[in-house]
Amino acid sequence: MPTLLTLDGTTSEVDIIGRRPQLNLRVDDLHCRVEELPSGGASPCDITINGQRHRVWRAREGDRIHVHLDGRSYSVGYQEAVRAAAQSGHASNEIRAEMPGMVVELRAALGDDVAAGDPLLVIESMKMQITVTAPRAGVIESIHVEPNTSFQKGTLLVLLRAVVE
Amino acid sequence: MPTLLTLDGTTSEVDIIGRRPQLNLRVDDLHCRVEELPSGGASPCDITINGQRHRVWRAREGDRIHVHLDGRSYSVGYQEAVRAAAQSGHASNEIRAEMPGMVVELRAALGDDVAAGDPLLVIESMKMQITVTAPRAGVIESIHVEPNTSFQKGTLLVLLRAVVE
Amino acid sequence: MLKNVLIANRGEIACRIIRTLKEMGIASTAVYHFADRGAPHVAAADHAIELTALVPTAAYLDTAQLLAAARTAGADAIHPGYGFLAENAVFAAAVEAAGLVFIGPQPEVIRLMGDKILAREFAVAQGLPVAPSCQQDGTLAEFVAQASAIGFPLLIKAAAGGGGKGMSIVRSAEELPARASTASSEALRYFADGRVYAERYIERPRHIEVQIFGDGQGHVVHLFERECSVQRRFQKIIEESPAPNLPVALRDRICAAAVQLAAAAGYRNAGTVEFILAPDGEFYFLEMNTRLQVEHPVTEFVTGLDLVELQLRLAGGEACTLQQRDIAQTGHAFECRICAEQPEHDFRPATGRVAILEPPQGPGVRFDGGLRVGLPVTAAFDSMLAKLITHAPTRAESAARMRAALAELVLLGVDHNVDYLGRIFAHPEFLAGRLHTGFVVEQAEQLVAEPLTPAVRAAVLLAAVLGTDEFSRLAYECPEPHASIGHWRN
Amino acid sequence: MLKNVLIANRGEIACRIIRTLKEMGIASTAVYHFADRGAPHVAAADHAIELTALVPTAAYLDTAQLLAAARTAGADAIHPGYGFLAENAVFAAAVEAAGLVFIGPQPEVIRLMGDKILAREFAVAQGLPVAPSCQQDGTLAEFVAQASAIGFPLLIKAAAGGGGKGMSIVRSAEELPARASTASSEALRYFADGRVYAERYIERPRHIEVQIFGDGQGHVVHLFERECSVQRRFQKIIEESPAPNLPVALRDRICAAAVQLAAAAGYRNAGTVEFILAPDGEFYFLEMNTRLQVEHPVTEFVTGLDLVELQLRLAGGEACTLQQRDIAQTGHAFECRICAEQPEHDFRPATGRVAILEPPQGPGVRFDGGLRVGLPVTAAFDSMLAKLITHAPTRAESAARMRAALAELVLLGVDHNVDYLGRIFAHPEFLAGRLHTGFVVEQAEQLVAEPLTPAVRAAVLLAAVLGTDEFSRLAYECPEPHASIGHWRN
Repeated sequence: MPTLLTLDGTTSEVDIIGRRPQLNLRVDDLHCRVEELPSGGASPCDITINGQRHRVWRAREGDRIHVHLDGRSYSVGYQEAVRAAAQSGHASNEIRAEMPGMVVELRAALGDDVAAGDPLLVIESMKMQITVTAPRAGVIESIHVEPNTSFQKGTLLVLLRAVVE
Repeated sequence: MPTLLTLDGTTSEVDIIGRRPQLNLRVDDLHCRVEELPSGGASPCDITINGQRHRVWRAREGDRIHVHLDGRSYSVGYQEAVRAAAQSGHASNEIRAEMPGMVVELRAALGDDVAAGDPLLVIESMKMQITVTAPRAGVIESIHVEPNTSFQKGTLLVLLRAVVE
Repeated sequence: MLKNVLIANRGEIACRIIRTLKEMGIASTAVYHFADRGAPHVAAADHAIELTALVPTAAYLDTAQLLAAARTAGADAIHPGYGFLAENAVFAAAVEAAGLVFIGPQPEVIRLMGDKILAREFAVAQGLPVAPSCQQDGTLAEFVAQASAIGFPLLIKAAAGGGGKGMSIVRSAEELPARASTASSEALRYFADGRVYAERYIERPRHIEVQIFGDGQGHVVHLFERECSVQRRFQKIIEESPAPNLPVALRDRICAAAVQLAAAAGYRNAGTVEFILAPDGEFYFLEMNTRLQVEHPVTEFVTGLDLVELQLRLAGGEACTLQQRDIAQTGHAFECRICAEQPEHDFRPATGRVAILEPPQGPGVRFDGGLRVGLPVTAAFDSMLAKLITHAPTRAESAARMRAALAELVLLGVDHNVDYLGRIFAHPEFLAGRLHTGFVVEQAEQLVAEPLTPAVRAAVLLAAVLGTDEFSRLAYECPEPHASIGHWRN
Repeated sequence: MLKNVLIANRGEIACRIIRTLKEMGIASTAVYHFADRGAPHVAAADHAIELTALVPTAAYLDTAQLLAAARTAGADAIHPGYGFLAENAVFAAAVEAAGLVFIGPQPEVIRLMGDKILAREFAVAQGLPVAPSCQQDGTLAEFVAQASAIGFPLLIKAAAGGGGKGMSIVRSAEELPARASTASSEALRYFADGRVYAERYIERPRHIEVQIFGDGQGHVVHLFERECSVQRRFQKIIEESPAPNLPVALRDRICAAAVQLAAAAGYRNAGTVEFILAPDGEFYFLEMNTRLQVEHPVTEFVTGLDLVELQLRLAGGEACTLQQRDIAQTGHAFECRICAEQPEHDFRPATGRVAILEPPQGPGVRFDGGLRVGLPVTAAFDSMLAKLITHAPTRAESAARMRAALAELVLLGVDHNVDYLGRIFAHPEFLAGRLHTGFVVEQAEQLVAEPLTPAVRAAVLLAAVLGTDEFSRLAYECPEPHASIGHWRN
């Protein structure tokens, strides 16, 4: 069974094709011959893929793997994260707070038709104002916060109802 | 039973006197009230002893604990090391190589009477010449290396015989 | 000479100040909220005193507790850093009333420069150019009428504010009433002062500021200019000195204006006079920041001076012997602000925990951070994590050095803008020094990351998945003879 | 412009060179022995090629393998760093014969300066002052007679040597024959050339050297002097620029002599002319090092130039546009060599494994290392691990900065000289700039660590033991209610 990973919003499959004489993996349609130079266990390490050497640091934090490769940083979602995302895809009626903050202003009202990207409310977090937008089209089913009140990470802010097509 | 630690060639005892309301320890004759500020597990951490705060990094390597405290570095020998040292105290007739190298010159001959600190041989290691000296008074019982030959760490270089008093 | 300085701040600037205190042999006292108990500034200081507050930032704003901590530690001076109480005249006065040295300007100078309207009037009185403007002194409706008379586009902002809060650009008379009303309510919320202020908006303006230092007796020198035009959400992210493509004669006029203003105010300690430079070469006084600036390291690199040392010497009672002729501007310095944010999502702040940190090193590279592995990055504080500063003989070499240093910096565990900054340093307009404060917005499309090639995407995914125990077990602990795969795992 | 440079070296200097290559957009190729496979220079380079040899150092000395690696990587130039093959004329010639650029001087100039006797004759011909001396050109007995005629004290050394190998001071005629014999046999062993050489030994001499840069066409500039008098076992451990208490007129004469010598040799690329300065102000040519010097960062700090960049530009075919009038010496820089050794045991080399590494940061601080956590420090290579460099407006401020930076540097896992260096930077004679090459030996007693107070000793022991699982279990996992001790362990 391939392992699922997400990067930049897209999910890829990684599968093991063979282990000898070299590790052979498949990333979606790309065949990869992999050599990993021992690094004494810790980051950084050297990974050679199809003859191309890469210098890699990595740190796992729950279902995210932070990777620094060849001078750039990436954040990769791992299996469990993919499953969670798949589930929350069904439940994306719920717009929840990604971090603690305060409500500055509501930009949508009960019953409003909204398109994906439409502003729903403005929050303030870490001294910055952020506009929370609709993840997809729908109708505002309920609003669970008021201006000038604070909320915790994960708080339900707005509930959408899918538009019947 | 107190724990034994060596630093700068001297051994000290550390013992637990009490654990509440604060950790109380004894280092030789010195009574120490200890508070350790949580640091998320890793170095550095803050340790307050009798009201004096110290910033500490530490790394253990076998029976040595490397400590960086208030801007200086120390190397502390731990329990097992102390025991080993006590044993080798009996066996200090054997002068062994502390690191790999090459013999440059012998400075003592079979049967020589030597005092503590007398040169026994000159070795070269890491591009530097080092004079190996007698750890205590004795008579050269045997010499196990020759000039211009190399040796590994731990090789027996010279065997001393205790002077009969 | 001061004996013990309490730093009423946290993060990178607290660490920065402690460094110079150590060099000068002055004891340092840190303060911290419980949420910061594992932070580097606490460990770096000689003494550390916990302040209690429900909200972490409130601890660093609590004058009574700060003064009590200074007494407990036996501090003889307080350095406010930047932000928090650094430009609070009431705090500065309270510090002095408690018999301590406030490391900054006189309270009345802070008060003067802290009020945009008073400061502007003061600048006009000193002959400094200011942009046409008007301030609200009656009803909002009267303000709207006056502002319309200046002409459009207009910049509207809070009279008492700073840092881009409540600021907006109005391009026509129609939208003015609504925007003025919004600005006023934001001003009231942020600064407890609803008065607003409008001025002619300069298109494609550059932000040029001058670092000055005064002895409080009227002797003021400048340490040359900084260009801070690269901003996102009205906050600087890249600063440099010298300003590129700025004629020397114009540079000298701007610096002279800054010195003129500061000398007239009898300015004491380090300060910054900010100007807007229009494409036609006209410049206008914007405001004066009465404190050490985030971007002070670029000035330190090009002048070779330690600004915190200058601050501490003056505060310790030494005469300021620094003469203008002794100060030279050598080479070119850049600063990047490393922030916990997602540039691809409108610079939304990010949170996390520092998992790996490898600061860049080498000639002409400086990294000012307040980070350590394991440190949580929360929404409780500002999103700026560290600053990366480079210096080299020419702007092109300094930019190349910054690009290499950004690539060398490894910071994992929280999303940040390091790659984004790297893209700015590869942008031809940036490299040509054609800057204005709208640069980031104007060039937004050019600054988006190129889509990953399939090979790079595969490399990233494989690097990630091979770092997990689960997958590496699948990959390496296979039923084949152990010897044949042993070398994979060392 | 070069496209790909192979670095025939390892450790900090390989990392240093790679950094500038990255800034200039030139590809880098590292070489390594298996023992170095996890070393930072391997990871930092764009390409890395393993060289095979039984003894690790031999890999970096293997001309055939290095040239083959350059071919494999498609390198168009080789940078030798310092040490290894950097001053090997045969290697330089082989590189050029292979159609590659050797980043250094012409092979014949390396050969000339590599022979102490020829170099001295060349210097005399250019009018440079040299110390009275004689060289062995007949039997050892004839040499002893000639050397005695110079008068004592005498310095005896290998004609072909460098780095203090086979060097000794002879104070009387009686001890001369035996010491000459020892020196000759050491010379034979180290340099395969038993000829020895004697010169008048200058009491309390200072080691002053001049950084020069030439274009190979006779155009030579100097980048001012460095003082390298603080040495242990004839090896520099602290370098600085400018040299303290050196009159400007004398400094200018020394720099002019260096330029004169290098120009006469048609010197190409970076080089260093070393002088002995006697207490009476007379100076004597010592030798010329035809390569980048370990201590080049102090010159980079005071001049603001990147020496590796200058080397690479010239090697890439750019004209050297650097003029003497463009080069200024600003502020004061120090360098400390961080070595794996035990200063309290006659600087005996130490081995171990890097367990914790926290380089110092902040304004005016540079750390050039080739270290990472987990890296073994073995007897296979030189004991120098890294270099710490500071810069500030004055010598006193730069010394204070170095003292603070040495205290901030955390390096655990191998014994080193960081604390010892810190004691030198607290020594009144050192701070007064009264230096000579015997400083470390003369002040040995003052440079021993103070005995620990019982409180500090206890703190170190407790810090150590509380860091062990065994003891912390004893201390914290006691039968008392968990809640009462919970806060100890977070």
